[in-house]
Amino acid sequence: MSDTPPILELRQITKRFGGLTALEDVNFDLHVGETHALVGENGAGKSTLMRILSGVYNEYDGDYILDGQHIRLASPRDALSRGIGMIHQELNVMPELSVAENIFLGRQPLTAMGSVDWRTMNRVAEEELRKLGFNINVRLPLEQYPLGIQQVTEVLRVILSGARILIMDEPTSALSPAEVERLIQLVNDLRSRHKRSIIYISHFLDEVMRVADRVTVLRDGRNVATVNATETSKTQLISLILGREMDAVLPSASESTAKRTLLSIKDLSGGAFENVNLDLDAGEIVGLYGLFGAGHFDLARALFGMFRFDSGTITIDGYSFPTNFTARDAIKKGLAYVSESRRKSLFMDEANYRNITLPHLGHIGGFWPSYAKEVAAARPVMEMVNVQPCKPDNPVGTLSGGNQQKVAIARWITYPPKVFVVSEPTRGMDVGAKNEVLSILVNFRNQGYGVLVVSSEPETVLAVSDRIVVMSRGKIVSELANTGDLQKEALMRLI
Amino acid sequence: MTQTDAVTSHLHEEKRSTVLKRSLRTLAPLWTLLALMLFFSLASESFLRPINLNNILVQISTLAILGAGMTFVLLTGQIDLSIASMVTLVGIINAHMFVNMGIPEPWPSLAAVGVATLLGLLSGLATTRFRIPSFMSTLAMSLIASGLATWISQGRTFFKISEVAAFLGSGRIGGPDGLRVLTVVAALCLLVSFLVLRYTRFGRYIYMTGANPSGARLAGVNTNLIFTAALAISGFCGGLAGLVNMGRLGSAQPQVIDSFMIDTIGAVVLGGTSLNGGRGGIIQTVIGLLIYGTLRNGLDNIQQLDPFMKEFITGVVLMGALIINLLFSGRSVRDRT
Amino acid sequence: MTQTDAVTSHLHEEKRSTVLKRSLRTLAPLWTLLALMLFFSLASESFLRPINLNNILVQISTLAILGAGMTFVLLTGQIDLSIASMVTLVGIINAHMFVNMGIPEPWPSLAAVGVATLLGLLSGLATTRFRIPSFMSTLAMSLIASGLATWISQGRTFFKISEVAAFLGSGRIGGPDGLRVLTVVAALCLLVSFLVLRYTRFGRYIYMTGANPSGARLAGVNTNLIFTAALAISGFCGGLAGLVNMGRLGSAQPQVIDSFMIDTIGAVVLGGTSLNGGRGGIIQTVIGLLIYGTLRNGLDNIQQLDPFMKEFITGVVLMGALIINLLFSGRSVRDRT
Amino acid sequence: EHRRVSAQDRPLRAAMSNTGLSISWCAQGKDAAEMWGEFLGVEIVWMDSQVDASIQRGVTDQMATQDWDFVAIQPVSIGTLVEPVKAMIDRGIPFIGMDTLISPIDEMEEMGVLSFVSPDNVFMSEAVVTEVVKKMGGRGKIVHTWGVEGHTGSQGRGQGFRNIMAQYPDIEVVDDQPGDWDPARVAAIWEAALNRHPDITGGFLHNDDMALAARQVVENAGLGDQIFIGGVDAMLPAIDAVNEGRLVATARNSAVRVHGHAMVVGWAAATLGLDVIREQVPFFLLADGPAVTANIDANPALAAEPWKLRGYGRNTALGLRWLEEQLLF
Ligand SMILES: Nc1ncnc2c1ncn2[C@@H]1O[C@H](COP(=O)(O)OP(=O)(O)OP(=O)(O)O)[C@@H](O)[C@H]1O
Ligand SMILES: Nc1ncnc2c1ncn2[C@@H]1O[C@H](COP(=O)(O)OP(=O)(O)OP(=O)(O)O)[C@@H](O)[C@H]1O
Ligand SMILES: [Mg+2]
Ligand SMILES: [Mg+2]
Repeated sequence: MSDTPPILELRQITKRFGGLTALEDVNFDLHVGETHALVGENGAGKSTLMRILSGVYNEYDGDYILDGQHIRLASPRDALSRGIGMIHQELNVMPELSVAENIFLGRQPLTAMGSVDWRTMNRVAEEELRKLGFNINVRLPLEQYPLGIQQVTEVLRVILSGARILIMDEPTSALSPAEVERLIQLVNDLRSRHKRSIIYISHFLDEVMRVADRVTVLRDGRNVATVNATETSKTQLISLILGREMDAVLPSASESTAKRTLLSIKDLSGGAFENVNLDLDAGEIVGLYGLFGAGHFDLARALFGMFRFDSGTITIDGYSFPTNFTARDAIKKGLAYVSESRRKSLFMDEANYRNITLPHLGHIGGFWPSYAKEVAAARPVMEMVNVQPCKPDNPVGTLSGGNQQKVAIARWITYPPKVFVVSEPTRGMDVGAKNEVLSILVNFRNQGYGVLVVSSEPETVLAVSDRIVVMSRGKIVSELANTGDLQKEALMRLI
Repeated sequence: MTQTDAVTSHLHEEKRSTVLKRSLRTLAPLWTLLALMLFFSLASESFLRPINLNNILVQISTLAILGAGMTFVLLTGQIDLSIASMVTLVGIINAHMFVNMGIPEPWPSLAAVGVATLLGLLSGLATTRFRIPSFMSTLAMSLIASGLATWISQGRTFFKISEVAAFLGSGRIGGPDGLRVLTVVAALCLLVSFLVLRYTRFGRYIYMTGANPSGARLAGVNTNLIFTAALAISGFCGGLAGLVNMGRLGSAQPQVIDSFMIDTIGAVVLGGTSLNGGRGGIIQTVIGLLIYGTLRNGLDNIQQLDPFMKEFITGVVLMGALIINLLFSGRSVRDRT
Repeated sequence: MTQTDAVTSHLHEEKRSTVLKRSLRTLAPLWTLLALMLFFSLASESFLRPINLNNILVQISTLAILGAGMTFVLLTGQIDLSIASMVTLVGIINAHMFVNMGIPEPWPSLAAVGVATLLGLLSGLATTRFRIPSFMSTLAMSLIASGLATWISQGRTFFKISEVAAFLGSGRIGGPDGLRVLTVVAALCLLVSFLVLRYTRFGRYIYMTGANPSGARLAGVNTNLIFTAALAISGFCGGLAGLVNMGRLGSAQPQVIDSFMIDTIGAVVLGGTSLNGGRGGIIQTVIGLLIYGTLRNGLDNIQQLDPFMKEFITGVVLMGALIINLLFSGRSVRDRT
Repeated sequence: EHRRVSAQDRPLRAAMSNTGLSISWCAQGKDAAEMWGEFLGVEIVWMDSQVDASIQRGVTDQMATQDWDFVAIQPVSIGTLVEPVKAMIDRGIPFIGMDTLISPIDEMEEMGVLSFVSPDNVFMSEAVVTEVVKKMGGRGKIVHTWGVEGHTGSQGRGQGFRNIMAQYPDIEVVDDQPGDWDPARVAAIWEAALNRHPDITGGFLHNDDMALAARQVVENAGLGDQIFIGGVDAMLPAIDAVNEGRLVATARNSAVRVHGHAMVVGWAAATLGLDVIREQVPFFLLADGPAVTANIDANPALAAEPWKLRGYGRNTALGLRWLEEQLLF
């Protein structure tokens, strides 16, 4: 980019986890006032490289050069003190503490007397959030807010920390388009006006093209290429990332035969939603779209007995649930649900196969589940969704983010459900994997199941849905057939 | 743009009402306290006398000092099982130095509190350096401390106590009807803890570390230091409580009063501080202590009570108080994940 | 076919290496145990005698039964503070029915164990229905149970115990030098718990619920049922331990032996079961119990020891054992998150 | 007989245990036993029970698997040690019970316990309560704080208290509950009692530690001159408190005598033969102790005939204190 020496350089970085080589001889550099994007498939090693950069991992081979000096960071604290801040892919927020405090974690403003200045903290937090379009009470614990706010909080925290090098690992994965837009403006602003150097990781290539000066592509833990953003295109990036052309075609819809309603929601009301009526037919994918706070995620939970509702009925294939049904009842009636939060739903320290067999353990293992039976059930579904590496014995926590998401889906296909409710099924997935997962959903439909895709990502909803239902402020505001010419902008305007 | 505004204002509305609901919920123990006080003032005519309310304060003072330290520890998600032994050890060290070795105050008191702080620090180091769960390291430390007390005292109770301890435990400020010094010490202890936890960075680090230790580390907090500091603070409070306790009872016993440990943790948790860290605080501890003190004292004030039934009734009333907590904290949350 | 073979052999290999590594790490307490045994066999010539090793087993039998139940509870991430009181209550109920009411066995024993299970179940319901932390609900339950024991017994010790209790606690299988029944009961208890936790669906639910309750709920596990079941199982074990204990002591005491609670939790945690749930198991508990028993018994076998120093030394050796644990489990430098 | 004693060519080995060395009374007993051990050439292996019935059972099981010339134990709790004690007796080890019953007293004798050395709890408490009641003038309100419910010593002291109360209908017992030997618990009980009945004039507590804690509460409440308190044990600090007028009376529960007598009997059985001693020494040995008060039976009219006065008109407490310091009383 320029002739000045880079502010930061990584040379020949190799990082192994036991037998697995996550990074091999990777080079990376960053200049002052530059946004350098890092892209690659799930498991390519992006987060691992950034964790080395931010002092989380300090056992690796290779050179780390900051400001022209060879260093080895001792800890994240060390990195922070040198002006390197990182937004982690798996959010690192403190749910019990207030939003404002989460924004100022570790560096709370002090008054002249040296005490924590809550007023300034609350004021600044409120202002900064408002600039990004969030008008919320920052004194409440963060846990009361949806994932999107939690992510914004973390982004703001790192930005406000004054770090000169900002590492953003998928900062927009839980945001809806309007917020993404503002965040991109903010990032560009930071770079051009405040001369911050930014490393930006994302699977949304449009986004990458808009913020990045340069793009480095990793594949299987190796450098593939570093290109200038102006000199490349989305399609070129995709082929660099995948190492092949993407077969962008999703399986086509099979002719739906006799119409049969699988899921029927009648006048459902409860805290976050009101008077929701929705039918889902066999062999149909319905997209439930809304921004955060629309109540669509809570509605999905309610279908699974995980969110208390006050009135209305939920009927699955002719069976109406009693008001206080549990997730177990829902599963028995053929419902599957993938939560939008991986951290809540997966057992990070447990083996993949245990994560996968849990919902249907009774069917898979009977009263005495055995290792052999469980792995025999888990391995095919892991292969079906293409978990990489496909090792049933490894803990889920060692998988890359996207692959964790695949495990979260895989656990429901050991014993196929009638109705599949998925919240943000493709969060954090690479372009290839997104298609794989969406194909899985389409295949479900083609086999005659009903699929409800709940998302704040218009692309996801548009890509697979036969019908799109838009929710806003807890109510269904419109419902339309997805004829193929529906545009992202049109959808967003409906809210 | 308009769309986001609409959404967020909606959120705003909803959230404002939850502020009220939330303070109702977090302060639910306060209602429990009021319910208990109402119950006991109806059940015993002597309960509400000012002198008895003062008694309650005196009775919970030692626990309050211990509870201040324990709040720090629980907020970081650790636990300290050694406080009861610290109380014992401090009394013995102080009395041994003062009586047997003839060292004048303030050295015996300083040394005693110093040793307690040091042992707390050592538990902390064992927990952080050697990654021993604090449950185990403080359990071992509790054996060490009470073992030291037995050894130093050779099993003897000291009935002569130093003027410092006597002042702290039995003195009054402002004449024979004045405020009890130990109540003042306890109040100060709680106040300082409150200020530290609320208004210093250190205090906020305590919360952060408890809420999400790895997150706190990623945010640059030296969590090992925080864990160690919390246990050292608890040790210090154990030391202070030891001095106060010996002054109140007028003697230094080598025997550990086991109930201090469980009562302290119980009172702090009762107030609403979580054993998992990050949630709670000194205000909750104060309420927990008051509930606890009211419960104990109230039953002592009901004269007709068959002493053989008293413990059973204490348990039932405690369980009732915990359930009242729920009733005041409102119906279960909607989100069940 | 070849393909499948390749896959399975690959699997096998992969599994074997991790099993080895894992067992080295998780079984670090085993090395601690060996180190302690070596130490005591050098320090005391009476320690290694078979009769003494048998003593150790007898001494930890009651704890082992309690520990089996406690393992379930800790694995779900809860805690049970009521077991010591259960032990007391069960003895009193059994003796009261047998002696005062003249009801023949097995009814007194069944009723006693039934009551303990029921109270455990109630703690569980209080925890799940009313969202009272198990620390508090079982604390209240412990007061209720020991209060009931005091009330029923009116403070009196029963010296006559039923034949069932006597058999369980003092009987021998196969002549006067045969195996002690209580050791067999303890071993069976541990074995059944091991099988349940390791090989049944219920056991898996216990682990998963402890590892991530919301994850378990999202996978359809009825976590409330699991929490309640764990506490009921602990109550049941408390009941069984109560029978065994009264048989061993030859009397039913109305007084609670407080050390049961902390020793049980201590032994289970010492073995490596986490207080946060999801990690550990019966094998760890067995090792923890053996370490605990060795420590107590070994020091009793060193006769030169100044008895005033014994508790102190116990604490120091325990701390040492915890540190040895670390050395054998290999220092993990890994990530600092 | 004397020949056999002098022929004792090796020191005897005895095992002893009492409730717990963190209790002053027990620590004093250990000192006394060791003093006698030096006189008699007995090496004592002391097993601490840490005030825990389960731990004590463990160490007693331990003892039962080893050989001893004699064993003396004060149980933490009645009924917890029967089996290992029986085992030791069956193996011919002379066994002496101290202070607290091993099992009901008839059973103990049947079991073959050589001797049971104990103070008379009923007597001690009657003596103290009588002194307290005298000070109260035979009327008023009194607080009775026990040890723990299951403790036989405490039950005896409670009985003594009730025996005296039966003689004084004008005295009202306004609080009657266990203090668990725990000074902190006693403080709470007394604070509540004083609140309900500011006109209390007497108190009886089952040991000195509790009595002194109650005294502290009373003094903190400024009622030192109004309330008369008695304890049991007559440990040194309590005798001092009696002399200072803080306690009315305490009764000597002589740890020295209990442990010393046990040593002598055990030594004799080990050197002279168990059967010989069983014939000579009765099963029950009272280790008596008087009430210790600072009352001086002064009567100028009898100055010439001091033998008519209690304690020759002298302060008996001072001498008892000295004797206790020398482990003689
Ligand atoms: N702690 C760990 N232990 C073992 N393997 C790990 C660990 N962390 C990461 N890996 C492995 O290293 C590889 C790189 O993972 P990384 O998280 O860097 O991928 P990523 O590029 O960030 O993917 P994603 O886009 O899905 O976030 C993956 O194969 C992953 O399974
Ligand atoms: N989801 C669950 N959550 C908690 N405990 C469960 C669950 N499923 C089963 N159990 C426990 O396991 C025991 C055996 O379950 P049971 O065989 O009745 O299940 P099932 O009805 O056959 O389930 P499935 O239909 O899934 O096979 C139950 O008594 C219960 O204790
Ligand atoms: Mg990643
Ligand atoms: Mg079934």
